Amino acid sequence: MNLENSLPLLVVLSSLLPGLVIFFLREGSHRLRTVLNLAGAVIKLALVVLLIWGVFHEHSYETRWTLAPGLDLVLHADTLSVLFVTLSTVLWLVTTVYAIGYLETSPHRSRFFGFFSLCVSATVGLALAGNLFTFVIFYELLTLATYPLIAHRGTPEAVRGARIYLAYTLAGGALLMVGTVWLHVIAGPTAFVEGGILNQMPIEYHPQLKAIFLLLIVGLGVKAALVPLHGWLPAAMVAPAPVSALLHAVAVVKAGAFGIVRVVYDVFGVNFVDQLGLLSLLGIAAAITIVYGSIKALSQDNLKKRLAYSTVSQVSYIALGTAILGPLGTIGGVVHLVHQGIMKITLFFTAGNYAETLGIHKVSEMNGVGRRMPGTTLAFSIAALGMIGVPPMAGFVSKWYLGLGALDAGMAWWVMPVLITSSLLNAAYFLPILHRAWFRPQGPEWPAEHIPAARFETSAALLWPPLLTAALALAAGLFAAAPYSPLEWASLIALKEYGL
Amino acid sequence: MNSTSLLVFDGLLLVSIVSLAWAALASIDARRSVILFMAFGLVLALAWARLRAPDVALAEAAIGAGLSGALLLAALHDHDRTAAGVGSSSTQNQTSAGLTTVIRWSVTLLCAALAVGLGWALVHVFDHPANDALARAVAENLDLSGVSNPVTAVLLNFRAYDTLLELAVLLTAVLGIFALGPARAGYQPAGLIFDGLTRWLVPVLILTAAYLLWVGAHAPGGAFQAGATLAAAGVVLRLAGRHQIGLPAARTLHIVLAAGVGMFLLVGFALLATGRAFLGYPPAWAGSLILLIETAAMLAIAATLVSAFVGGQPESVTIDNEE
Amino acid sequence: MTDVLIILVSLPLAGALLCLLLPRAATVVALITAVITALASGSLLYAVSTQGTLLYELGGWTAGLGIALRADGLSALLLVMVALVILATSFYASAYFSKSAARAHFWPLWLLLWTALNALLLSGDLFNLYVTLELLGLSAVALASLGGKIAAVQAALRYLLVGLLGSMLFLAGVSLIYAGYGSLDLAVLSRTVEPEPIAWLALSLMTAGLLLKTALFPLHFWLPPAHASAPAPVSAALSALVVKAAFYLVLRLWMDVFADVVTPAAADLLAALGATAVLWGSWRALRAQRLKVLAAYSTVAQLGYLFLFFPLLQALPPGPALDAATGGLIMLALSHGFAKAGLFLAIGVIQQRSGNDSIAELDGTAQRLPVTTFAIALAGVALIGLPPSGAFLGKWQLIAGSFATGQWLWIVVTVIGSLLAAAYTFRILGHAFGSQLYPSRAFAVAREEWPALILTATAAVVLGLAGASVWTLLEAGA
Amino acid sequence: MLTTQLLYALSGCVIVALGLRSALLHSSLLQRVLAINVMGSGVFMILLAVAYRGAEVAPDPVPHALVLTGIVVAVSATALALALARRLAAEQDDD
Repeated sequence: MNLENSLPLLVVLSSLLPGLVIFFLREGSHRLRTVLNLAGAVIKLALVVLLIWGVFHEHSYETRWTLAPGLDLVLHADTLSVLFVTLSTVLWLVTTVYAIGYLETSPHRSRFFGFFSLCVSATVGLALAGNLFTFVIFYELLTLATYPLIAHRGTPEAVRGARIYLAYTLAGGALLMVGTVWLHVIAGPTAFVEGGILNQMPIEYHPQLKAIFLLLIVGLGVKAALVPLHGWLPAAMVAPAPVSALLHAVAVVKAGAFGIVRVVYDVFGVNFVDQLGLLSLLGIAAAITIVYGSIKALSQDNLKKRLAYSTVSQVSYIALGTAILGPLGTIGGVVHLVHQGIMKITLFFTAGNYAETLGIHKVSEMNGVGRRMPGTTLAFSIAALGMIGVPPMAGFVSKWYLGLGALDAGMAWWVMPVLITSSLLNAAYFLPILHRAWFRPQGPEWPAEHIPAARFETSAALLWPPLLTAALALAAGLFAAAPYSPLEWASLIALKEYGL
Repeated sequence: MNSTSLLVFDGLLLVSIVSLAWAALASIDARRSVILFMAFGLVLALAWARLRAPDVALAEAAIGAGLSGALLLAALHDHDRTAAGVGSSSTQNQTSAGLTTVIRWSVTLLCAALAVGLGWALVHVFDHPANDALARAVAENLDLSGVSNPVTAVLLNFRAYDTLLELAVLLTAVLGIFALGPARAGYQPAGLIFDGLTRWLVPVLILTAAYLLWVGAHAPGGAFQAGATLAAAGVVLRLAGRHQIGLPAARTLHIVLAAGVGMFLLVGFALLATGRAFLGYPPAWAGSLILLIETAAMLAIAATLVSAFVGGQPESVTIDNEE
Repeated sequence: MTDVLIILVSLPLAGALLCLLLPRAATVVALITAVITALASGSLLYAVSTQGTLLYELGGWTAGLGIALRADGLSALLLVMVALVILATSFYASAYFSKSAARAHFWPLWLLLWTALNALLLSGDLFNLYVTLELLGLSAVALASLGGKIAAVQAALRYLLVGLLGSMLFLAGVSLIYAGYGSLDLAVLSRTVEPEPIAWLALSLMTAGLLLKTALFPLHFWLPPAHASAPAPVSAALSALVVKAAFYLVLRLWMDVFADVVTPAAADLLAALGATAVLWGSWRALRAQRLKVLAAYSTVAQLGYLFLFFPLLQALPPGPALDAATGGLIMLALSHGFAKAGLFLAIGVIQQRSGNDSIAELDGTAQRLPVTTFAIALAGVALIGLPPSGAFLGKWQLIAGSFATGQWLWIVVTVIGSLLAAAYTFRILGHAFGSQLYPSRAFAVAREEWPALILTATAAVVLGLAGASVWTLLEAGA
Repeated sequence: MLTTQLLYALSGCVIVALGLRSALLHSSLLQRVLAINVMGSGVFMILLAVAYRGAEVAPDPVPHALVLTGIVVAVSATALALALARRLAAEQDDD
C-alpha cells in the first residue's frame, strides 16, 4: 500500500468517512459536525494538491480492485480527472462553509451533511474513474446520494421534485449501463485512454458502436440536461441553495458533461466519433440546448428557475466544445467545465443570500437590493457578466476558444450564430437584473427580512463564499495565461488528447 | 392359482381400486368420500400384498386406511359441530359458470394426457429388462445390515437418513398441530359393552405392536406398522371417552415425541465420536442398534399419531407457558 | 473434515429437540445453536474453497446403495446465505417474540426449518430431496400459521395444499426416474440419464412441482397471502430462503443432472414465465397498499429474474462466459436473499412500532425510525440492482451474456423490471422526508433494528465489494 | 415384460391423473386433501409395480422402503392440514 496505489482512494475516502460518521452524530453536536466537515474538505484539498503536482510530473496514481470476472473498480488520476477533481474539491470546501451558515437552524442537519459528503465522494470517484464500469458505479451512487438532498425539506413539492429527478436520472443510468455492458461485450474492458481505444474496431462493428454511442450520450445527457432530457433540473430547484449550487456547478450536471467528454475523447476518440458521423449530431444537440435554455430563462421571474435554465444552456457549451473537432474547441469546452462551475456556484450562493436575508425569490422583488446587499450583489454582477462573456471575465475566455475552434474546424458557419445568439440572450436575461439591483429605487420593504444588517449585510458564512468564488471567476479570466490556470491545464489536456 | 385366474383377480382388484378412488373423489357428501377413501386404502393393501410388498400392505392398512381414516372422521365430527369446516369451500373467488366448465375440461384433458404420457413412458421402460443393480447391492450387503428383512435393512440402515428426516417430518407436523391450539373436547364415556371391549382390545393391540416391532428385523413389520398399531390403541381409548388416552403429561409427552429423532441422533453422534460415519453401524451391533432406534421410533410415531387424532395436547396436558 | 456436512443437518435438528424439551431456555438454546451452525457453514465454505466439491457417504455405504451428501460452490454459498439470514433473523425473533406465547412453538419449528434447508442444499439423492422438500414445506406452513390470525391460517392452509401438490408431482417424477434408470443418486444419474421420453416426462413433473413451490408466475397466487400474513421473522425466511430452495433444485436439475435432457424451447418457456413474473410482480408491488404485500409481490418479481436467464445459461458454451453468467445468477439469488430478509425485518419493526404496515400512514414512522428506513433504502438498492449491490454485478454479467448470445428481449425486461423496482422502493422512501418529527440522532439504532440493517447492508454493499469471491468459489467447488 | 407389472403401473397412472384432477378442481378442503392422498397412492402403485419382479423372483426392496416413508409423510401432512382446517373453522365461527 504505497502512495501510487492509495492516493486516489484516499481522495475519495477523505469525504466518505466523515460523511458516514456524521450520520451517527447527535443533531445538537454542531461543532463536531462542522469540524468533521471542514477537516474532510481541507484534507481532500491537500491530497488533491499532491495529486496535481504528481500528475504534472508524470507520476501515475491508480487504485484497482476486482469486483467480478473482467470487472475492475479502477480509480486513476490523469490530467482530465485532476481538472474535475480540483474543481469539485475547491468548490466543495466553499460550499461546505456556505451550507453550515445556511442551515444554521434547520432540522435533520446530520442527515443533510452525511449525504452531502456522500454526494461529493461520488463526484470525486466519478472524476477519478479509470474505466467506464467504475464511472457507471459512481454515476449511480451520485444519483442515490443527491436524492435525499433534493427531498431534504420534506415538503410535498420537495419530495415530488426529488421523485422527478430520480425518474429521469435512473432511466438515464439504466441506458448508460446497458450501453456500457454492450461495449464491454464487443470491445472488452473499456479503460479511459487519451485518444480513445475504439478506432481500431473492425468496420462491421460500426453500426453497433453507433447505437452504443447514442445509448451512452442519452444516458449522460440526462444529467447534463441536454434538451429534451432537462425536465428534472427546474423541478429540482426546490432543494436548499447549497444543494442547488452543488447540483449545478459541481456534482450532477457536471458529471453528465464530464461523462460526455470522457466518452468522446477517451473511449471512442473524437476523430473516430467524427468518422462515425456522430460528432455533428452531438454538436446540434448542444446548440439546440444552448439556445432553448437561454430563451426559457428569459421568461422566468423566479430567480433560481432563471438560473436553472441558464445552467441548461451554459453546460451545453462543454458538449459543444467536445463536438468541435480540433484542440482549440477542446480547450474551450474543457475550460468551460471549470469556468461555468465557478460562475454558476457564485450565482446560486448569491440567490441563496437574497432568499435567506431578505426573502427575495423573484427577479421582480430585487429593486435596489444592490444598496442593501452590496457585497452579494457585486459577486452576482461579476458572475453574471462572466456568463454573458464580457471580457476579461472567465466566460469570455471559454467562448473565445470555442469561436476559434469553430473557425479552425470550419464549423463557424453554424457555431458562431449560436454563440452570438446565446450571448445576446444571456445579456437579455442578466442585465435587467443588474439594472434592477443597482439602479432601481428600493421598494417600501423586503418580502421577509430574516437577518437585519449588522456588521455585514448578512451572516459572514453566507457572504464570504460568493465573494471568494466571484474573485476566482475574475482571476480565471484575468490570469488565464498563468501556469496551473484552468486554461493552461485545459490546453495540456487538449494536447494529450490530440497526441500533439 | 394359474396365471389366467390371477390375471382376472388383478383385473377385478384394479378395477375396484380405480372405481373406489373415482367414487371417493366424485362424491359430494364429505362423509361418504371419507368412507370410500378408507375402503380404497384397504383394497390398496390387498394390491400391495399381491405385488409382494407385505410391509407396505401392513403400513397401508394401519396408517393409510386406518389412522388417516380416523383423522378424517374426527375432522368430519368437527365439521358437523361447526358451521364452516373442512367440508366447506376454501376458494374465495367464485368464477363464472361458463369459465369453470372451460377450466374443468382443460384440466381434465391435461390430466388424461398426463396419464397417457406416464403410461407410454412406463411401457417404454418395461420393454427393457429391469435395472437390478440396486436390488443386487442390497442383497449383497444384507448380511452386514444387521437385519434379514431387506426392507427394514433399507429403511434403517442403507437409507436410514431418509427415515431420520421422515421422523423429523412427523415431529414437525405434531408441533405444528400443537401450535394451533388446544385439543378437541373428548368424547362421552362409552357404554358398558364398548368399555368392556376396550379392556381387552387395548392390551391386544399393544401386544401386536410389540410383536410387529420385534418381527420387523426378519419378517414383514417394523417401527411404523407397530407405531400405528399402538396409536390405534390410543384411538380406541379416546373413543371410549378416556381423556388421558395413555398420553403422559406435557414434558414427558415431548420427550416421547422427540424420542424417535433423538435416538437416531444419539446413535449417529456416538458413531461419529467413535470415528465411524454418521449412522455407520458396526455390523456386529447393527441389529441391536436398529432395534433400539425402532423402539424409540415406534413410541414417537404412536404418540404423534394419537396427538394428531386428539388434535392437540390432551386437555389434562397443557403446554407449560413459562412466564 | 467432511463430517461438517452431516453436522450441518444434525446440529439444528438436535437444537430443535432441545428447544422442545427445555421450553424455558428455548431462546438461549436456539441462539447458541444458530451461532454454532453458522460457524459450521462458514467452515464448510472454507473447506469447499480449498478442497473443491465435498462428498459424505451416510452410514459408510457407497452413494447409490446409501445416501450421499454433496457440497459444491453453489450449495456452499447458499448454505452460508441461509446461515447468515437465519442467524440475524433469530436475534430479531428473540426480540419479536419476547412477549408472545408463540415463542415456545416458534423455536423448535424454526430450527426444523433450518434443518430442512441445509438437508435440501446438501442432499445428493432424489428421493431424499423429496423428504427434505416435505420437511421444508411442513415447517414453513407451521411457522406461517403462528399467531393464528384467520388470514394467516387460511393462507397457511392454501400454502400447505399447494406445497403437497408440488411434492407429489416431484415424487411422481422421482419414481419415473427410478423406473427408468434404477438409481436415485444425482451423480450417478447425471452420467446415465439420456434425452428420452421417460427423462423428459420425469423432469417436467419435477419441475412443475418445484415451480409451484418457488411460485413462478402464474403459480405465484399462493405466495403473497402466505408471506404477507406470517409473523415478520417467518416472512423473512419464507421470502428469502424457502422459495430459493426450490429454485436451487430447479437450477441443480436443469444445469447439472439433466443438462443433456433440457431443450432450448423448455428454457425459453421458463424465461417467458420469468419475464411475466418480473413485470406483473413489480406492477402489483407498485399498487400495493401494505408494506408486507409490496415486499411479497417484489419477491414474485425477483424470482422471475432467476428464471429469466435460463435460456442464456443454455445458449452459452462452457467456458468463462458461462461461468460469469452463472455467477451472476447466483449473485442475484444471494443478493435478493439478504435484501428481502432485511426488508421484512425492517417492515416488522415498523409494524410493531406503529401497529400497522399501511404505506399511506407511513410518514411519522419512517421519520421516527431513520435506521429502519435506511435499511429499507439499502434493500431497495439491492432489489433495483444499483451499485454497489451484488445484484448490480449479477445483472451486469447476465446482461453481458444476453448481448453475447443476442437475447435482447431479456435485457429489455430486466431494465423495465429494475425501473419498476425503483418506483416501488422510492414510493416508500418518499415518506421518510418531512420535518414534523425527528430524533436527536439521525442514526440511533435500537436492538431490533440492527439485524435488518446488517442484512440489507450485506446485500447492498458487502456482496458487491466482495463479489469476486463468489465467482472464484463457484470455480473452486465446480 | 410382465403383464401384472404393466397392469398395476398403468392403473397407477390413472389414479395419479384422477387425484391430480380433483386436487386442481375441487374447492372443498377435505376433498383436496383426499385427492392429494389418492394421487400419492397412485405414485406408490407405480413404484411398487416397478419393484415387482414376478412370482418367483424377490422384488426390489428399495421402492418398498420409499413407499413406506411416503405413506408416513403423507399421513403427517394430512394431519397438519386437518388441524389447520379445524382452527380455521373455529376462527370463522368466532367471526
